Amino acid sequence: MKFSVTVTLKKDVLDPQGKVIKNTLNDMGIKNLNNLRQGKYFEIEVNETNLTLAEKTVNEMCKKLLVNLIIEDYKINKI
Amino acid sequence: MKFSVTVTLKKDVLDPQGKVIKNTLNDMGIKNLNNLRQGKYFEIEVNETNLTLAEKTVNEMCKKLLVNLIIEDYKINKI
Amino acid sequence: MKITDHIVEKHGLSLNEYKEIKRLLDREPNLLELGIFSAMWNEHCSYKSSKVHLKKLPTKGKQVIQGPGENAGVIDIGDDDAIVFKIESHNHPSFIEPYQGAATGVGGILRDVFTMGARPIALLNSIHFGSPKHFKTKSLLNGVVSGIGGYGNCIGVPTVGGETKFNKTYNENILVNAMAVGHVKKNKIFYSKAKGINKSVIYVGSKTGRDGIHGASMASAEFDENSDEKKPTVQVGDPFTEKLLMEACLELMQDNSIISIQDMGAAGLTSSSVEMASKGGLGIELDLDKIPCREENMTPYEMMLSESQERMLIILEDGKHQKSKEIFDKWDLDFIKIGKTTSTNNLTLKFNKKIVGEIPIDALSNQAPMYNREWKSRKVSKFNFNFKDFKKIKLEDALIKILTSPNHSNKDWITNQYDQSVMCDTVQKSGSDAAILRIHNKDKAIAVSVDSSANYCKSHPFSGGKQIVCENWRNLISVGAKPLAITNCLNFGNPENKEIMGEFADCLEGIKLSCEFLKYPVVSGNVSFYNGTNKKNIYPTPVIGGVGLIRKLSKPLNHIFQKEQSNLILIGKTFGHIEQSCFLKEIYSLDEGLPPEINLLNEKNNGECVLKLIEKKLVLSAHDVSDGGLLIALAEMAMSSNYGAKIKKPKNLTNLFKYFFGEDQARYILEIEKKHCSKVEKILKDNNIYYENIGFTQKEYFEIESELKISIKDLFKINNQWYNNY
Amino acid sequence: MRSSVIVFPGSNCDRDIAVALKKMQFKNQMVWHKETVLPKSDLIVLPGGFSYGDYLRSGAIAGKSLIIEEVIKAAKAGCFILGICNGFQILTETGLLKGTLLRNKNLRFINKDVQIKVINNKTNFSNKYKKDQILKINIAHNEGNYFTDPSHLEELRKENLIIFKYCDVKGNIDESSNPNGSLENIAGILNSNKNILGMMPHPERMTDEMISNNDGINLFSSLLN
Ligand SMILES: Nc1ncnc2c1ncn2[C@@H]1O[C@H](COP(=O)(O)OP(=O)(O)O)[C@@H](O)[C@H]1O
Ligand SMILES: [Mg+2]
Repeated sequence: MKFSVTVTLKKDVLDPQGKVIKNTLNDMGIKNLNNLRQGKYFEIEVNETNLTLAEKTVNEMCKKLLVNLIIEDYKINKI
Repeated sequence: MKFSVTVTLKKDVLDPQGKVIKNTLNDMGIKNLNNLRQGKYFEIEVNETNLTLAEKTVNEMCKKLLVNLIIEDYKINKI
Repeated sequence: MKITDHIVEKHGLSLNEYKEIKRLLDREPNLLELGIFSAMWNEHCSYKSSKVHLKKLPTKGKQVIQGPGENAGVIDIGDDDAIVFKIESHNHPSFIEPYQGAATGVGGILRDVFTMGARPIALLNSIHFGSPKHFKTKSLLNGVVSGIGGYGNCIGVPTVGGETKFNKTYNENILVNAMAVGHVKKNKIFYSKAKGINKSVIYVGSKTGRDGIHGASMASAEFDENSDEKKPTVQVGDPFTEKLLMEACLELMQDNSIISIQDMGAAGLTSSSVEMASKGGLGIELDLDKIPCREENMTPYEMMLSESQERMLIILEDGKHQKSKEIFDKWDLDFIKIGKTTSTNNLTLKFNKKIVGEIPIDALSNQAPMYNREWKSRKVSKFNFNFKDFKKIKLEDALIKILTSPNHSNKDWITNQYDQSVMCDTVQKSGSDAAILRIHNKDKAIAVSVDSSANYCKSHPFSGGKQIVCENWRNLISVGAKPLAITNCLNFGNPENKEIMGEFADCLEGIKLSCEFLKYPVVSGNVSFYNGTNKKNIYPTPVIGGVGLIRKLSKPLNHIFQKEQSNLILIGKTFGHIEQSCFLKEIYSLDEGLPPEINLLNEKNNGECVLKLIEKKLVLSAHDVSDGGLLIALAEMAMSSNYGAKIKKPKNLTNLFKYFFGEDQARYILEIEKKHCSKVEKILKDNNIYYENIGFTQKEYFEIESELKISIKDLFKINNQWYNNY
Repeated sequence: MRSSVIVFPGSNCDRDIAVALKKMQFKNQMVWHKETVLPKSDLIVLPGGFSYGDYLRSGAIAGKSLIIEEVIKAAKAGCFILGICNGFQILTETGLLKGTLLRNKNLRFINKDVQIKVINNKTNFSNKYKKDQILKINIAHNEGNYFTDPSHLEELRKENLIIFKYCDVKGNIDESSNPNGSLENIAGILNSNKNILGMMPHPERMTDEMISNNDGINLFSSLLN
């Protein structure tokens, strides 16, 4: 079973990377850009046919390693 | 209008990060993990009400800066 | 599959070469075998167009432990210490994907050095970009610099020097040359020559993926509009795995388990196994089912031609498997027996229990084609310029214009992205004529520098070739090191073009002469042909990387003024050679005429005498005079220090601009404490050295008598603008 | 004093710190990350480098290694812990120090000598320095941009837990003397118990006049004090 995980910085956490990318895009002449934040993305394949169990495993991975819960939020999607 | 962009490494391109993360999760005792690949994620807000135009702008950003088309693929989603 | 002419050409082989393959095999090759031939016979691996010329280079000397032909050259620096070093190009991959291309270039050259048992202690690079105005240049610069830094910083080897040039000749073909330097104990050097029959062939490092298949052929093919098609061959570097591989290999090298070892560079498993067998006069048999693969369903063809990075091949002594494997287990790396040495003199490939390919090793190596390509020397371009025009500009304006130009701006923007201090032995970082690295736990040091002069080499390849060796030599002398040996990376256009081949032959002739005269042998190197697009070739750009020795390190010497009121002595004669100068290029956009003449006798005398003065501790600071002439050299010394200088105008001056911007060779500026002047002058006279007292250092201002006066703070600001505003 | 330097795969300043500790007469041991017992130590150092290639987040994966459990135990028992550069990042990932280190504001790796000011010299790591002393020290990192939440920042200020701040040659602490975008120019912080120090600059690189200067020496001699 395959899942995607998106990890984003919490709202009040500074995103230096997003900021610089946004400025660069502006400098490159792209208009209308209001805001840009960068995050991480994972594609995870688990060997498990039961959706609940599979999701539980992915959730465990996020909590234990993939996500720094102090500064990041995350979302899991089946794909 | 708000979009998400997910950027993933093309098939067959080495993903050193994904490899190390996967090994670490295995070592931490997480079973059933078949595969893990890391990518990038962006949340982009454009000041544009026309969907086609908005999407066109985001696409331009991807091609010009966000994505390294030589080794990466990308997907745009409205959110 | 039937091999058609089309398939042969797709593999970068000529139909004649294919005929030769059939003759050597006495049959038609299958596709796997054709792929292996194409990898081994391409320019990158076989040096087929360059070999005849390379043979002329001097490669011997009592300091040389290993000359060209191994993974890297090795020189003796006294006691039980040796230095291993080499430079290599990664031009085409870096143009396609600058970050990964440059990063894997660094990774590759590091492997060449630690394969020989040496711990890498320094990285350098020579990077050449197109015009800053060209639309690709900025992102290429960004990508290459962060790729070089990304790899070196992560692995923890300091990047301490290099050169960065811009010239429109590289608009469609940048140059990225990386040099690595390592330290090894003389009795612990490892070579690639296989020995013994039935010995285990061990694969270590990363798994094999579909990266860079046909990368080696790509590096030897000209770019054209279709080069987009070749894109998926880009390799991704993994410096973390390389760090593990390096530590694991160095750990295994502590005892005597390894018979021979070779990294998998261009043409991966193919070239590494063939080279080991060929040097040992043996055969090698590989069981491809055992190759650790990253992707599913990889074919023998893909496995043999993959250029996945961070892999090595080892021939292991009997009875050492278990203990050696434990080391690689500790570092979480694959360690797998994939074959054995044989007495057949063939490369034998098995897959699914069947022999899928079998080629005589000799056919792949010694029988590879060698061409004495036609060449002709370039006609020298005429120089017409009306020197009266000089009157229209001011010395100060010219100085400022040069110091704000991309090629002469301060490079901190680049070097601050490289960890220069890790390993805690960097005595002199980049920014000076040469970097200085202390040998760990000793009080001796080596100096390293890389140099090139594409403009000189373009206008007169022979003089240009002579000049770069001398300039490199001077850079080492200027920090008080005795130059020992060089490595070279020869970046040229299409060798099938007579004039390009002429540039190559003439440059090499020049390099040879200087190396011979200065007793400065070549111990390693790399040739990169086919740099160009659509028949437009780059300027010939040989790059020289030199290593020198500082026997007893005390206070390091550099080009920074140390005191006020010390005397400035110019060593060497100033004739005012202005053709091909940076002055004419930057101010008048002229690049005609001849480069300065090299007088090897003066070069040697001046250099050796300067070194003597430095070793006697009579010199406060020193700088060689090169690109930009006397005025730029003086300004560089002032800008980086807290002192300025006051310079006299020469008495019998023919032309102010020629004097201050002329690029006559074999010159140095020395800062000498007043009390030492008479002693220094006596030594100079005793050694028949031409010199001039040109002025003295002073507080705050950089001054040329009745011509210009600028505060050093302003000079510094001027010189630091360009990169930050680009 | 007995010290232990933890070596992770990808650590690359481990030898450098070992050399400095030896020079300062520490009895030092190198400890591989897969070990499960820690030799008796008065000081544990998490060295600089790129543990696990800095993949995922710098310090994150090292923060999960076997030996870390032991480091946490020792820390709770009052042992001195020094995290330099990547070591600082590991400390924040394990929660031994609060806050996090984000990408440098210019998104580039930065290696250069900078100035830092000793803000608190009444600690076991800084008692040999003068208050407000300005040190010249080398930094080399991609992620040194210290960030934390307002309440923790308040705690850092109140409890005097900020030990070093980036400044200029004259000692001015402002945006132009902030190399990486750190909150309030923070270069190094302590935990509330003051036995754990995390800092981005490399004191071990400043213990040899031939190479640089001696500004890092007093950090080690403070510990011996
Ligand atoms: N890409 C680079 N990487 C590291 N150091 C560099 C690079 N480019 C230039 N430098 C450093 O900048 C200084 C000036 O370079 P250059 O003008 O080529 O010196 P020189 O004329 O003495 O050879 C040298 O110390 C050199 O090492
Ligand atoms: Mg020089």
